Amino acid sequence: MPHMLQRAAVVALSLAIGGASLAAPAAGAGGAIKVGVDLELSGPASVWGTPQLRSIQMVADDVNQHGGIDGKKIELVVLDNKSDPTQSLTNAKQLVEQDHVSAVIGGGTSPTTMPLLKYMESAKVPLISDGAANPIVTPVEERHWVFKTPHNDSVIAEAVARFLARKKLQSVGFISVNNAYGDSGLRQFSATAPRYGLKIVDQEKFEATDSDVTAQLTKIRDAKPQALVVWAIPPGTSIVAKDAAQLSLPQTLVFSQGAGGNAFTELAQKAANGVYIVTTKIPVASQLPANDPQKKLLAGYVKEYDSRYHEDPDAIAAFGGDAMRLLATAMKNGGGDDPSKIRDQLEKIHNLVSLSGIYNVTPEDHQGLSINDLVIAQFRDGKWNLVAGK
Amino acid sequence: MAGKGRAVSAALLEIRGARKRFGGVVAVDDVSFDVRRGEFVSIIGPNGAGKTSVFNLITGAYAPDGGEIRLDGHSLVGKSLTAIARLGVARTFQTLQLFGSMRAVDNVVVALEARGVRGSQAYHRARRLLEDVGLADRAHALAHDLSFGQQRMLELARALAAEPKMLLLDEPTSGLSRGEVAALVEQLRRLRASGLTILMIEHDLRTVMAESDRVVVLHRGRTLATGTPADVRNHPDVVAAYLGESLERPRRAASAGKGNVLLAVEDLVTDRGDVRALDGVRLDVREGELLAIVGANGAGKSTLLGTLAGLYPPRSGRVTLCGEPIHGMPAEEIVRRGIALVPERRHVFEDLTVARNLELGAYARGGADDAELDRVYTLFPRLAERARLRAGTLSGGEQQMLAIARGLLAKPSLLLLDEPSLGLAPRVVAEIFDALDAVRRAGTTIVLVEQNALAALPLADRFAVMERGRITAMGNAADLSGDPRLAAAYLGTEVAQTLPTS
Amino acid sequence: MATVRNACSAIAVALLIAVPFLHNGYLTGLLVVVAIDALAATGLGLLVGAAGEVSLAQAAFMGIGAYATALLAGHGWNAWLAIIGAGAVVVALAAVVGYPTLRLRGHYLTLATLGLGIIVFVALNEASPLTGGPSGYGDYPSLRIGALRLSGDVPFYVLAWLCVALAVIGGAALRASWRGRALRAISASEVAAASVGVSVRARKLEAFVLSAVAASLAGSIYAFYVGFISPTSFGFEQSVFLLVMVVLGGAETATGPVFGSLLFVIANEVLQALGSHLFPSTAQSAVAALQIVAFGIVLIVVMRLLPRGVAGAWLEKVAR
Amino acid sequence: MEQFLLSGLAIGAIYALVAVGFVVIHNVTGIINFAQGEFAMCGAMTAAALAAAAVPLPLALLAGVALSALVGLVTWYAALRGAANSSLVVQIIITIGASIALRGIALLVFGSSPKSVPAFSQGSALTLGAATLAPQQLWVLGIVIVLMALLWLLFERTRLGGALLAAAMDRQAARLMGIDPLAMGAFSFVLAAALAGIAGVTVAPITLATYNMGLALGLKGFVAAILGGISSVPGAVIGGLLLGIVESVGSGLLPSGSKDAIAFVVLIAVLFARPEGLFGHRAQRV
Repeated sequence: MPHMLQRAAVVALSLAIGGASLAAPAAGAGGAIKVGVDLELSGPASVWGTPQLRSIQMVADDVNQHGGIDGKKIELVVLDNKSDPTQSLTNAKQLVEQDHVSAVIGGGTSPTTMPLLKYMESAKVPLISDGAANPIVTPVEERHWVFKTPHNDSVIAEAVARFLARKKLQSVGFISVNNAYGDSGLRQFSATAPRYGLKIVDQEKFEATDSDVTAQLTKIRDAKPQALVVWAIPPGTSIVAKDAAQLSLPQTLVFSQGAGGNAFTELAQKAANGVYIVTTKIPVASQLPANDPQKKLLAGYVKEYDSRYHEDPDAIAAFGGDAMRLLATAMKNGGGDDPSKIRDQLEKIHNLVSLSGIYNVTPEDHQGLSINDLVIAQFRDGKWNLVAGK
Repeated sequence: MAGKGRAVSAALLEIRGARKRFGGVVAVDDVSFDVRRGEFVSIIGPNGAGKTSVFNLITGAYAPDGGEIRLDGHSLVGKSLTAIARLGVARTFQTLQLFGSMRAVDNVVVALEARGVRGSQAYHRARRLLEDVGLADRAHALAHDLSFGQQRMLELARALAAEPKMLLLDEPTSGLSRGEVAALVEQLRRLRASGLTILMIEHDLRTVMAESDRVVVLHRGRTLATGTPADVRNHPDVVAAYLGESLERPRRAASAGKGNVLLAVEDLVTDRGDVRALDGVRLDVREGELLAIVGANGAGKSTLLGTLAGLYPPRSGRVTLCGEPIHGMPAEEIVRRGIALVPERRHVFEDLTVARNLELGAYARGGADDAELDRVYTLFPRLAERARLRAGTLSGGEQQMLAIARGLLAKPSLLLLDEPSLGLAPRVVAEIFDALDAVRRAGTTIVLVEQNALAALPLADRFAVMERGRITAMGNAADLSGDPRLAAAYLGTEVAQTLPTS
Repeated sequence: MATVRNACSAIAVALLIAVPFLHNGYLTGLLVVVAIDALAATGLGLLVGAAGEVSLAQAAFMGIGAYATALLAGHGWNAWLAIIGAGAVVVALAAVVGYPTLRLRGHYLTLATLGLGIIVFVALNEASPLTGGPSGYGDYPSLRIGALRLSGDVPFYVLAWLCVALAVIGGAALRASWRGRALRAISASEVAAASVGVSVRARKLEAFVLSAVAASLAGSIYAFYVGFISPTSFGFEQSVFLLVMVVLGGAETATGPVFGSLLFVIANEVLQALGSHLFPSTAQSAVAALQIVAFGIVLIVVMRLLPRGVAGAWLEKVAR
Repeated sequence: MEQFLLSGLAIGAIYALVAVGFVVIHNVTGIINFAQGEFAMCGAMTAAALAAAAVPLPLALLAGVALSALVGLVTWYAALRGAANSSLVVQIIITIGASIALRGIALLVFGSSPKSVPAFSQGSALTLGAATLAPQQLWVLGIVIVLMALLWLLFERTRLGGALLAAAMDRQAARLMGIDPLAMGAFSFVLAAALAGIAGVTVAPITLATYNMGLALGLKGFVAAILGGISSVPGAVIGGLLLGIVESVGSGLLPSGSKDAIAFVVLIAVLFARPEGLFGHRAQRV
């Protein structure tokens, strides 16, 4: 009887330690610099996590092919957080305390990032998140070690509002996916709209798993808005576009960049004709004016992404690459593999031309993009077309 | 008037016109009787008479549709099981309801603790109760590891732990060995001496007649008679209810012993749960004969048929059909070998039409052609009229006819029938048995398990008596039918031994 | 039996006390997560094992516990009082909800608890002014003993496993008490139990409330340990996983669910570690998928081989 | 209002298909199969992948449904056939394991990005009074009606259907007729999986197919099935339609975020009023 228990104990322990020792290989071959990646490779948010990982991989390979960091190669340690906040925290700990990584990229969304914040502060390892919500980097004095690559939702909201105001559309309907992304969008947009004289006449939500939103859209239609703002992620965005077309809602539909590329355009097809999206330049890379500083970089990126993964990269995926690029730059600029040096260098990044825009990180702003990095595109003839002017 | 008044005042339990129906089925239809303080009353009656339903009405498991039930003058109607239990009614169950995964002693302790007896005191008393029923040494065994007999005693102990005013026993002796029955009877006598009021449902009429102060006879949900054992035994209706009316039918020359062996059963042993239901059955069935198997409830008749049909895997023994071993084969295979069972309580597919039930009868051989269907329809004209109705809407008799017809459509070489007359009116029984006669004449071999012996035996070539899992006697039906000792076989006093054996 | 349970819980606790001295924040943290799940699962185990009821609302009670604690603490309550307050809230809620719900049987009860879980989940999302909605809520102080602020893994490791130990011992005691016997009687045969005078609904309600309290406590610890809570952590899937842990470990003993959670989380994590270090980073998307497949298969195999769960299996061994 | 009713009907029809699968499997085997939604997912993903590979749509759809049926059969043999005597909750956990594994396989094979299935037909939305229905929604309704008719034929007119019903109604009597319960179990899984697969491929053009779409579908199907009394096919259908309509109307008249809660509030209210489900009559087997 007792030896039974001992066996149980031993099994449990060896399992635990087994997991641990596995997770602690000899510090990177050839003294490589280890970068931890904690992303949504499964679960609802894997729509974003998987392409982000691809983008990270591409940039890392690019850096390594061009001599790496002072000869040292970047080695990625990737963990799947299953779109679960708790798993995300466990992953961060494994990356920091098992693999002794020099920095962590992740999570790919706000809910998987928020639980990491306090921990990263105490672990004193820099974190670059692909989550959009403002609180990830504000208040900055409590986010000493945390950075993020996507625009704050407040900035996107600003751009949307500005665009609507310019088109002289005052009454607006708002529909968002009922998760952290949609929620953050809703907060920021309702805060911004009044400043541009916009009136939100109706505001609806739908579940990420919903297969039909006609009920919500019918309510919005009855509120007779001139424009509809959609803050959601695939596949929801496409469903909204289709149902909106079916219910013949106001033609001015504006999507946040979460709408995504392929999935959206694939399904929406005709239904999406004429809708607008506020996004970084990725989807319209080919149409950028020759003098655009990002044009060359983006052209190359889109081309390679296509050849590697046989689909077009969308705006969301690029934030992963940006995170990797920011890190590589900070490392090159003297950060090396020392977490605190990397952190200090991150705060000094200036005019870094990257995928989602031009990053200017400062001690006051751990995000680094500006509203000028956003463009408005309209969907016509099966692709996004740059709308001239801001 | 005055007499009635006295009876009421002395009565611990009064039931007046209790009624309960389930959908179309009337389980209890106007039952009335009293049980006086300290009295030992037995409820008897053929299967389906509504005996257990009456218990469920008393204990609150069912809410009566009508009538009044009083304990000590307080109405029990609408009270919960728990409440009624706390008013002092305790019961045992026909199909055991023990807390199987708990130790024997804990089964009893639960009952004590429910009344606020706690801790070591509860265990002390529980052990005492287990001693009383002779389970002292099994106190720490898990309930489901006990033998069937022990489990029955454990249920009794658990019921007694509630220190009831009134104890309800549902077939306490069924499945018990002779020795166990004797021990139980001893126990009951002691309880009775201690002044406990007891109401018992029991098939073993020997016990009933010997132990009861009064007997209540139920038949088709009604009180048929109440009185002393003696009154009841000689009550013509009671005899009729048990044996059924003898049906006028020309005695046919017994073809017993002729024909060669179709089915041979050797030392068949089958366990049902913890009960040894068949304990070494030897039997053979000859081609073209009708063998009637009679015997009290719990004797193992249905288990025998079930085992032959492959529903219950035998523990040991051999069964051969036309010389080929079939024991251990699953039912779905055996029906293809040519044995069809018409199960007790019909088991027709109630949500399907009569016609589809019949089609399914021929499922094993890939369906029936119209000629075959016509044949059963001519055998049971009522089915033809109702072919498009849901089987569930048929009367009991019609359902029985359907079940038999369904069995016949399997084109069996051997047809097994389990209690075809169960709870049916004599006229219907006659109709069914005429049909069986025709079937048998047409050359199908039949084994018939039947309570209604007077109806069955004129039909039978041979009979077998089953007791406690064994065949205790076999003989030619001719020597037996109309024999007064048969009545004795059902209403008490040993008979099997005195019968001529083949 | 009781001695087996206690011995086994003792060893389990000892084993888990040992680990932080590996000085490994990751493992310690992992075991804090195990402890939190184990706590909720232990409660559910009481319901499943003793009362024979399957509930899919356990994560919801965890969520209510977590949010109530965080909100009370966030509005100036002493953190420890907040934990107690949350417990009180959950008791009240479980009692009110349980009373009508426990009338249902089998699948219908399961469905009702499932619905309850989803209603709570939606409520947490919709009450955003209060709960921060889907974006979650992190604006509350951390747990402190006097001036000492509890942060990092080890203090929570100790706190969480203490609670688990208490829950297990309490659970074992309850199972061994007259209440426990009554519950097992009910799950064996409700009719028989009632007809010997056991008050069925009262006992069931007790079990339901107690299991909810365990979940609430787990939620409270989670809230302070992670320092940020969002509804996604307390959804339908979490309830299902808790149920899996209970059955995996075996619901018959008070310690079963603890082993279940240990097995569940560790297996998950080992697969994770294996995948990420045996395969190149380029293959990680595929590896993540493989992990899921492997996990599902492990689940099926264990359940097929040990239908009584891990603890149940060695109880059988012990019995022989 | 009409709009809410119509949209609800279209979605409810899908729930109904999944729910019928639950009922068929439960009646024949007594198992509550939480992998039901995953069956639908397999069909949808396969169809989507094939359609993307320029396989003619009808062919892709058929292949999807066929694969679902196959997956159902494999699940039965690999995971559940031998577990007939396990306790209810263990069986449930086994089906959960199966659903997790299936989800993983789908993620491995198809990846995480949503896939689209072309609508079965083009053409503009149909307008009924204040309400409009997309062509695909009409397809959904049409297909469900046809399937219900086919199911009716199967159960009422065919020998196999009769055997299935018999096994569901009275296992023992069925065996006496020569019907093998295990074979019927296998058939029930195939049938249920095929129905789920049809639900999957039919809804995919509206919703896109993702590897984790099964969870939500299965959940709704389960709810609908129990709402309908878990043992009645018509009950499951009505349960599904009801659930769809309640959801749709709920999100139409009340804050749409609380849609799912509304559905369950109604549902629990129903359970309290009718503890045996809307159409439950036969006692469930446990």
